[in-house]
Order: sequence, then structure tokens, then C-alpha cells
Amino acid sequence: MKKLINETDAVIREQMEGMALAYPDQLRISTEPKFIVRTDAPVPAKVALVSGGGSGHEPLHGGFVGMGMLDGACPGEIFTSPTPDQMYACSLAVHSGAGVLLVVKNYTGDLLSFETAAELLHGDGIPVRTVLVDDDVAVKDSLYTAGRRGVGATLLVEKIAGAAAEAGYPLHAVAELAQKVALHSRSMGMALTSCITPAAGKPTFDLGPDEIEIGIGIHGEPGQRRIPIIDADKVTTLLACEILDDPPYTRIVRSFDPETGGWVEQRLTSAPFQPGDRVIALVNSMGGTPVSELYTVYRQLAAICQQRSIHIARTLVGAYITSLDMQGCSITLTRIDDEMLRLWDAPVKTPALRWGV
Amino acid sequence: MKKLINETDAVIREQMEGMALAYPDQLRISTEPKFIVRTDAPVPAKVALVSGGGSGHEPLHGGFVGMGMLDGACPGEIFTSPTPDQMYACSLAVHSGAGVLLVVKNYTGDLLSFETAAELLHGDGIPVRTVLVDDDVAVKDSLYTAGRRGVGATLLVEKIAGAAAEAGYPLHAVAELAQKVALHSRSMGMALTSCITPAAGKPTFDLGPDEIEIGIGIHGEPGQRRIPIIDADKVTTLLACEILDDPPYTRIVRSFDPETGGWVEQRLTSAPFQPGDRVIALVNSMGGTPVSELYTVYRQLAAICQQRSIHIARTLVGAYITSLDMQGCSITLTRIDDEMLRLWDAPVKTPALRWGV
Amino acid sequence: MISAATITAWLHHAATLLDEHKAYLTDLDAAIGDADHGVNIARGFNTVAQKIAAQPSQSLGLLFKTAGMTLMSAVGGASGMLYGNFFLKAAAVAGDRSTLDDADLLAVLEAGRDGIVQRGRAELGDKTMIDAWTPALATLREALAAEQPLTTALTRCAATAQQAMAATIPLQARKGRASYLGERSVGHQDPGATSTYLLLRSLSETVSNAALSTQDQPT
Amino acid sequence: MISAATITAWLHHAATLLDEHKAYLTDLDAAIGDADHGVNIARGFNTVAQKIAAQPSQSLGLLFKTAGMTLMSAVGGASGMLYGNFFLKAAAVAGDRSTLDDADLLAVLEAGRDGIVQRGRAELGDKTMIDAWTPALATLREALAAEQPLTTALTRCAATAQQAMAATIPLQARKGRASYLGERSVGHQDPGATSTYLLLRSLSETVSNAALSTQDQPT
Ligand SMILES: Nc1ncnc2c1ncn2[C@@H]1O[C@H](COP(=O)(O)OP(=O)(O)O)[C@@H](O)[C@H]1O
Ligand SMILES: Nc1ncnc2c1ncn2[C@@H]1O[C@H](COP(=O)(O)OP(=O)(O)O)[C@@H](O)[C@H]1O
Ligand SMILES: [Mg+2]
Ligand SMILES: [Mg+2]
Ligand SMILES: [Mg+2]
Ligand SMILES: [Mg+2]
Repeated sequence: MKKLINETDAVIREQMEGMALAYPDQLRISTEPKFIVRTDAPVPAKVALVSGGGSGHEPLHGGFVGMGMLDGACPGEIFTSPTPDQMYACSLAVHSGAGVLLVVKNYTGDLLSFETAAELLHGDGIPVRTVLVDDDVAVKDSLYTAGRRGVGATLLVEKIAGAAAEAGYPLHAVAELAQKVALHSRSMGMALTSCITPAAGKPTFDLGPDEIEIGIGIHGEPGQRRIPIIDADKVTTLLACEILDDPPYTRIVRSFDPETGGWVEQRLTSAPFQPGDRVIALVNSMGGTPVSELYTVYRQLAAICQQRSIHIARTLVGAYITSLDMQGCSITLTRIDDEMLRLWDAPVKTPALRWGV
Repeated sequence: MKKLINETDAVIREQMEGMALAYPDQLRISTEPKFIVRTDAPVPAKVALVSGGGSGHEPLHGGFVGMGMLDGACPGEIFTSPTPDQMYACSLAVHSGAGVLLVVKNYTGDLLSFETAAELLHGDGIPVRTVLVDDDVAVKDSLYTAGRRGVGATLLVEKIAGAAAEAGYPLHAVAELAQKVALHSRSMGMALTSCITPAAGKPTFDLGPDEIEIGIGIHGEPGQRRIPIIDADKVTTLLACEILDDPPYTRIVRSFDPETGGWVEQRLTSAPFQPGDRVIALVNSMGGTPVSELYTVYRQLAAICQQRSIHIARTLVGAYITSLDMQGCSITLTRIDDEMLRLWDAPVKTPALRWGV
Repeated sequence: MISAATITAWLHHAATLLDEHKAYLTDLDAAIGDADHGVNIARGFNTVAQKIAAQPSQSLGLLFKTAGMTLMSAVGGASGMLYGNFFLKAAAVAGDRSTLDDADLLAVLEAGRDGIVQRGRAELGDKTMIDAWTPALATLREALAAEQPLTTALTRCAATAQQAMAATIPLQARKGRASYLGERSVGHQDPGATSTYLLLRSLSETVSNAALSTQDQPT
Repeated sequence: MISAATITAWLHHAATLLDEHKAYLTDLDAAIGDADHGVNIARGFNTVAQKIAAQPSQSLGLLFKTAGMTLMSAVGGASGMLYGNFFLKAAAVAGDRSTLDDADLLAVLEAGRDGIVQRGRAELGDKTMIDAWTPALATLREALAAEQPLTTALTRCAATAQQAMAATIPLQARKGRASYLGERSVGHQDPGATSTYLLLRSLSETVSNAALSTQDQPT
């Protein structure tokens, strides 16, 4: 295994320490338990946004901590959910009194940990809400699976809800908006190669020299299917059509009710994309694919969207939600309205996303 | 070979087209000959900055075109210098009357092409100057080699000179400042793996599973030496010490004199780093190394700089000057003064570097 | 009567047994998950063993709570949260008792199992640890109702867990990571059901040992 | 007298010969450079051949200028700029002449070589194409001064280039990419010196062929 790391056990802590040193004016870290917060947290009267998940997906989530986006992030071990004590301590560190929104990617481990953290915070009298991100159309049904995984939409949820919080929206409004962004988003990814975790030291899965994996998750989980290698335009068409042709998707989302301290189950449906929709498009590298190759993907995606009268209002091309050194890409489309677009354009100052300031 | 590309011949054109689609408000491209310019070029009364080089190093240079940085960039074929007709046409497209500064990385092919372009532009009555970037301390002497290669410092030259041009500095002042940034910069890189060019389809060089290459160039040139794999702290120490212990470096720089239309040779010396120096630090991924690993490198770099009383005033961590999918990293340190720091902090709006706007 | 010492011994024995089967559990997870169940669970229970060795307690509520909190903060996988919840709910039932009679033990285990269901919302047949817990505890309840001695009842409970664990092989996963495989999850034994069997086996073995040594000693 | 037709034939023959040796040149460059010299130079001269076939000209100045501009815009490596400069300087000397006598040809070639030196600033012994050009043109100058026929003089010129090319093997590179290898560049033949030999060989062969066909024809 060839990686720029020291002791396997220290990888996450040392990366966090490096981040804190690189952004002394923007980030503060705790290593016991592990979390990253913006230096000016708690921001008075602002709803605090906290997310977290397994490490190995950088810049998600730590790279999105800062003005206009997250207040805190909890990194787990590589590809392993963070634990409720991290989320609890991190939330306490950023809570200003206006409540905490927990942004949860739909993985069983993450979900269960955030649910526990929500209960712990509620026990301390802190108003807390949760939003579930589950945008990966590679997972077809929600009835017989743990439901769609949370992937690219996480960035959009964190950016748009973060801007809403910064603009002074109250907790319930930030939570509703965050859930709306999640519902309006669909993603699909593929891998050209596997990735190598420091602990395993060998590729997570085997992929032949002429094979690619379609519908890959972000943990090196097996994807939907394995096919012979195809060119960038065909890859893009395949991913884009899965997203654009995806039928209505219904799932039961359990969210925390800060009034009762209990869990409320809601049946939520994502409507399919329609001609005339305005979208934000994210073309994302899985980590090992150089950004230059993403532009070939975007070129084809733009052509497909134009054919279908889907208007791309904003574009983001880069490595945002990765799987260590995996080569491959994912596409996320999020249907937007004027409010969402305004909040997307609002200033943001984080290590990985910055504009307007 | 697994890449997100279509026909090998079309790679650069399609990536450029994707960029233009992704940044319709910021970038305009020409594909015959190939160049990328900011949409608002020529910017009245502003010195125009033009750079270029072989492709495969993205986001360099196209990703640095925009307000506060480059006016135009000329991408060559992968790892191949662009040609004088590109540089000439690109310069004509961005020249507003205040002159053109050509930013040249020290590779024989680039140098010869830019020299020819300078003569062509001068022939058209356009005031033109050149600046040479040669910061790679892996190359030890300038007498018996083509001199140090231009690597990480290019970003700093383009940012700081770009800000100066935006601020209204006249051509000679922008050129002098650019040369100063280049002289004050030192870099060193290493590779964990080789890279694969679309044309070759196989790794550019062979590196054993337990070997790393120290002092690598950005074209997969052989480096200074090949050593058994070591951990991130040791890699960082090795690179940082090569940079910090590098003695005065003297070379003859040939630059274009717009008054005479001829070439002037100057003996220029880079002074070594000293305790008390203030620097900008760039920790750069060679493309395939995920950004998370760079933070471990930065952590150790910060410790070494502190020990030696080198004050890191600003930090940039990410994939900025790459070699396709090569895994590895490079470190650049640039000694700054107040003027340079102010210009570094000035607003910039390009695909790959953006702040303050 | 089960003492705090026996519960402490159970947790130590569980840590040893799970650590011995670490590679096996991880291999099972590699087939239908993310290859970390053995590592997760061994790290979790080893940390529990250290914690309770450092802070021994006569209160079973405190012991279980330490186990639950430790699993939750040390594991970071679905199973860590679920087993963590198991012990937290068990703690609530055990309270500040320092011994458990047979009925108490059953109540504690059932409360723990219910905690797993509450959090994970798995149903029988979803190919999860619940497919081991539920039949195994049903056996324990029946055996105790039939007034079998606790050691026998626990042995039968563990045996049912072992059968139930094997019975997850033909199932298609509908919860957790394995569910993404759809039909491809069929034909593999569920890692969580397997660690549940090992937990119940270690309980049975510890209680039997404790009973033996109690018999040995003149009371 | 060398006609525009002969120069045109030379450039076509050079394109063919360089294309045939493309892999060989690239392999030489792989050892001490970036493995593109054959590809670069073949692409460049093939484009030149196409251009001059599409726009035939009697002006040698125009022919050389087309060659020079084409190499500069089609190659994108050091050699493209250097050979491009060669032809631009040659064009300046040739002017609007449509034929060259022996002295003109020597002047054209020497001006071209000087253009390479001016741009690339290589000195003899730096292990570059100059190490082939300079001794080869010295031979040509001597042979013509000794009043040898042009065909003989060019044959000897090409022979010297071939020896000079081989003589780059023991040199350490001090210019271009190969210089970064330091001592590791010793023991390898310089790719640019090799393509220079092929250029001069194709010139010699083309002029000999033209002379033959002129002898054949009754004048
Ligand atoms: N919703 C659930 N309810 C009950 N058990 C579950 C659930 N989801 C997963 N599990 C159990 O967890 C096991 C996997 O645990 P582990 O590998 O440690 O966690 P992760 O899947 O987060 O890597 C599965 O084999 C299954 O028995
Ligand atoms: N400064 C120079 N002067 C003369 N010839 C040079 C110089 N630099 C390089 N060369 C020649 O160019 C050749 C390499 O050409 P090529 O591989 O096409 O370009 P690049 O090095 O840009 O890839 C070398 O073998 C050498 O003969
Ligand atoms: Mg697992
Ligand atoms: Mg896991
Ligand atoms: Mg070459
Ligand atoms: Mg080259």
C-alpha cells in the first residue's frame, strides 16, 4: 500500500490536525472525541448544522465546515460511522440556543448513531432536528433495502441549508428546506477502480482491467452491475439517464420531533425530473480521477440535459465526495427554485467550497 | 487503460469544451488554435497575463483563467508544450493595449515556443515581456542542465502577478513582480506511483510496489532518486529540508525586452530561506493522491517550519499542479513581503482558485 | 442467582470469544457487507472488558450501562449502535440490582433485544442479528417456563441461536448494508446473527462455569 | 542546381523516412527523455508534406517558411521549435529564389543550423541535435571547398552525421529534458541527433536521385 500516511491508527487524527493548522482562522478541532467546528461557533442566534460520517470521503464533511455551510463535522474511522458521543459533543460545541440540525446520510450505522445523538441532545433540552439524505438512484427500492444511500446531494443539502441558517431561518424552516433539497436530488456513481483503505492495505474489491462498476456506493460497496469498460460519453449517458428516467421514489423517513422528543415517520416522495426543470449539476470525482476528466463528463451531461430541456443553472465540477483513491465519478442533479438558487449563490467560506467572500 | 475519455485525439478539445460549458460566464475557448480566455478579455487598460504548457497538469493553467489571475491559457497536448501560434492568437485575444506578460515554465519546449511567440507579438507592435518560472530544487545545477523546472511556483506567480495586473500595475512592474515571486519560490515533489497518458495507455515509468520516486518532475520524468517507501512524516521532512536547505541558486534568465525587441540575459540568484522569513506554503497533490492525505503532509511541514522559525502566513492544500493520475505530492514555499501578501489575498475568481468574490 | 461477578465474567469471555472469531466474522461481512464486523465487534468488546476491569461495579445497571456506552462510542458501525442499545435497555431493567434471578435475566435479555428492534426496526427474516435473538430468547423463555435449570435453558438458547444463525443463509437481506446486494445476499450467513450466537454461547458457558464452581465450593 | 521540386521531394522523403523510424526515435527518447520524439517529428514532417503537397510553390523561401511554420505549430516539443527555426532561418536566406547552387545550399543549411543554436543555445558536446548538425555541415563545407560534386559532398555530410549521432552516446546531456538525468544520460544516443542524421540522409538520397534522373534525361 502506498499512501501519504503514518501509523494506520493515527490517520484521521493527523489529517484533522493538519486541517486545523492549515485553516487556523476558520477551523477548530477536538480529537477526543473527534470533531471539527468553525472557530466562531457557536454563532449567536444561528441554527447550528452538524453532519458527519465515515472518513475517506474528504472533503466531505470537514472540508464543508465554515461560514455559510456546516458548523460542525464528526469524522468516523475510514468508511465507518462516527459515534453518538462525537455528535453529542460536537453539537454542544456549536449550539447557540437556536437549535441543531443533524444532516444524516442514509447508512444504517450513521442513522442509528445520529438518532441516539438526537435523543441525548433532546435530553439536555436542546432543540434538535434531523434530515435524511438518500439520493443514490442505484438503489432501486426502499421496501426491501435499507433505502437509497446518501451521496452527492449531501453537499447541496449542507450548502443550501447552511446558507438558510446563516440567513437566520429558524430550526424548523432550515430542516424543511434541507429535506426539500434532499428530496429534489438524485445521484448515480461509477468506479473505474477500487480503493485501498489504510487498514486493509489492499483493494476493497476486485475489478478487472477491462471492467467498470456501475452504481457504486461511496464505501467500495459492490455496485448495481459490472460491465466492460466504455468511453466517457457512454458512462455519462448511462448515469444521466438513470437519474433523469428515475420514477417517483417513495420512502418512509423517520425524523426527530423536538416538541415531543419522539420520532415521527413520514412518507416522502421524490418527483421525477421534468422538461423545464432548473437544476444544479454536480460532477464529482471519486478521488483518484483527475478533475480534467470530469470536464469530458460534464460536456456530455450538458448535451443530454439540453436535449431533455433540463436547464443547468449552476455547475460544480471537482472532487467533493470521494472514496479515498478510487477512480470514477458521480453525477448529482438537484431541482431548484428561486429560493434554493439564491441560497446556493450565497457566500460560503469553507476549505473546499468558497465564493462570495 | 481506464480513463473517463473518448477518442484519444479529442481529449484536450473535449475537456476544454466541458470547461467552457461549466463556466459560461467566466471562460471562452478557441479550439483552433487551442486557448482559453476570460469572457471579459481584453480588460481595458489592464496588462494581460498569458500562460500555457502541456496538458495533464490541470487545473494548471486553464483552471487559473479569470479575474485576478490569468487572462489566457494555452493547453498543449498531454505533457507536450503548446505551440507559438496558440500563444500568439491567445495573446491577441486578450491584449487590451497595456501589454502582455508571458508566464513560462522552464521546459525547453515551452521556453522556445514562448520565445517565438514573444517575437511574433513584438512584430505586431504589442509590448510583451516574459517571466521564467524555475523553482524545482530537485534539479541541482543550472550550468550542466536545462535549469530547474517550473512547478508549484507557477500558481503563485500567476496569482500574485495576476492581482498586480488587476490592480493596474504597468507591464514592467507586473513582470518584475512575477520574476520576484519566481525567485522567492522553491519546490520539490515526489511520486508514489507513475501516471498513464491516454496516448501510451500504460504507466510512464515503472515504480516497484515498495518504491517511491523523489524529486519527480511533472511529466513523469525520472526524479532525483528512487528509495524504499517511507511514511508521510519522513517524506515531508525530506522534501521540506531539500527546500529549506537549498543554497543560493544562480541562473542566467533570458527575458524579452519590449524596447529593443531583443533578448536580455540576466544573472539572477535566489537567496536561501532564513529564520524569520514569512512564506506562503502550497501542499499539492500530483492528481491521484486524495486531498485528505495532504493534510498529514501539511501537519509535518508546519512543525518543521515552526522549528526553523519560518512563519507560514498563508496555506494552500489541494490538487493544483498535477500529473494526470499520478499519486504523490509536492511542496512549494514562497518567501513573501507585505505587497506580495496583499496581492495574494486580493480577490480571485477562476475555476480552481476563488476567494474574495 | 447470577451475580455481578458472573456478568463481568460473561463480558470478558464474550470479548475473548469474539476476538478469537474476529477474522471469521469479518470474512462473513466481506461477502455481503464492508468487511469490518469482526474488527468492529472485537474492538468494541475488548474496550468493554478493559473498562469494566478498570471500574468494577456491583450494580448490574452500571455494568450494562458501561458496556452499552462503550460499544456505542468505540464501534462506529451499525452493530455497535445495536449492541450498545441492547446493553442500555438491559441496564434500565437491571437497575441497581446486584444479582439477577432467572426471570430477571430473561427480562434483561428481552429488553435488550427490544432495544435492538426499536433502533434498527428489523423484522424477523430481514437477515439480521434479530433473526438470532428472537428465536433464541423464545427458547430461553420456554425452557424457563418449563422449569428447566438455568444452565440447561441457556445451553438450549445458545443452540437455537446457532441454528438460527445458520438459517440466515438462505435469506435475502432487507436491512443494513447487505440489503444493497438484493438477491446476491442469498447464500451467505449474516455476520450480526453470528456474533449474537457467540454472545449467547459465551453467556451460557460463563453461567455453566459459575454454576460448576459454586457446586464445587461448599456453601 | 537544386530545384524547388528537389526540395519538395526532400521534405516528402524526410517525412517518409522519419515516419519509418518513428518507433526507433521514440524509444531513444524514452531512455533519456519523454518518449515522444519519434511521434513528434513524424507528425510534424507528415503535416509539412501535406501542406506543401496542397500548396506547391516555386519559391524556396515560401517552401521553407511553410515547413518551419508547420513544424512550429504541429509539434509542440523542443525539436519542433528547433527544426521549425531551422527552416525559418533557411527561408530567410533562400528568399524568393527558385533554385539553389551548391554555395546557396550550404548557406541555407548553415543559416538553419545557426537558427537552432540561436534559439536553443546548445554548445557542441551538450548531447543535442547540434552535435550532428555542426560536424556534418563542416564536412559539407570542406567537401564543397575541395570541389567535390554535390552528391558526393552530401553523401559525406550524411556519413559524418551518422558518426556524430553515434558519438553522442558517451556524452552527458546538458540541454533539454535529458539533462535532468545527469550522468544517467550517458550511454544513450541522442534522439534529436538521430533525427538530424535522418534529415541529412534523406537530403543526400533525394539529391542523388534527382541527379540520376537528370543524367538519364537527354538535356
Ligand atoms: N437495522 C438493523 N437491525 C438489526 N441488525 C442490523 C441492522 N442493520 C444491520 N444489522 C446487523 O449488523 C450487522 C453488520 O454489522 P457491522 O458490519 O458491524 O456494521 P456496518 O454494516 O455498519 O459495517 C449485520 O450483519 C446485521 O446483523
Ligand atoms: N536546447 C537545445 N538545443 C538543441 N537541441 C535540443 C535542445 N533541447 C533539446 N534538443 C533536442 O531535442 C531532442 C528532443 O526532442 P523532443 O523529444 O521532440 O522534444 P521534448 O524534449 O520537448 O519532448 C533532444 O534529443 C535534443 O537533440
Ligand atoms: Mg460491516
Ligand atoms: Mg462498517
Ligand atoms: Mg521528447
Ligand atoms: Mg515532449
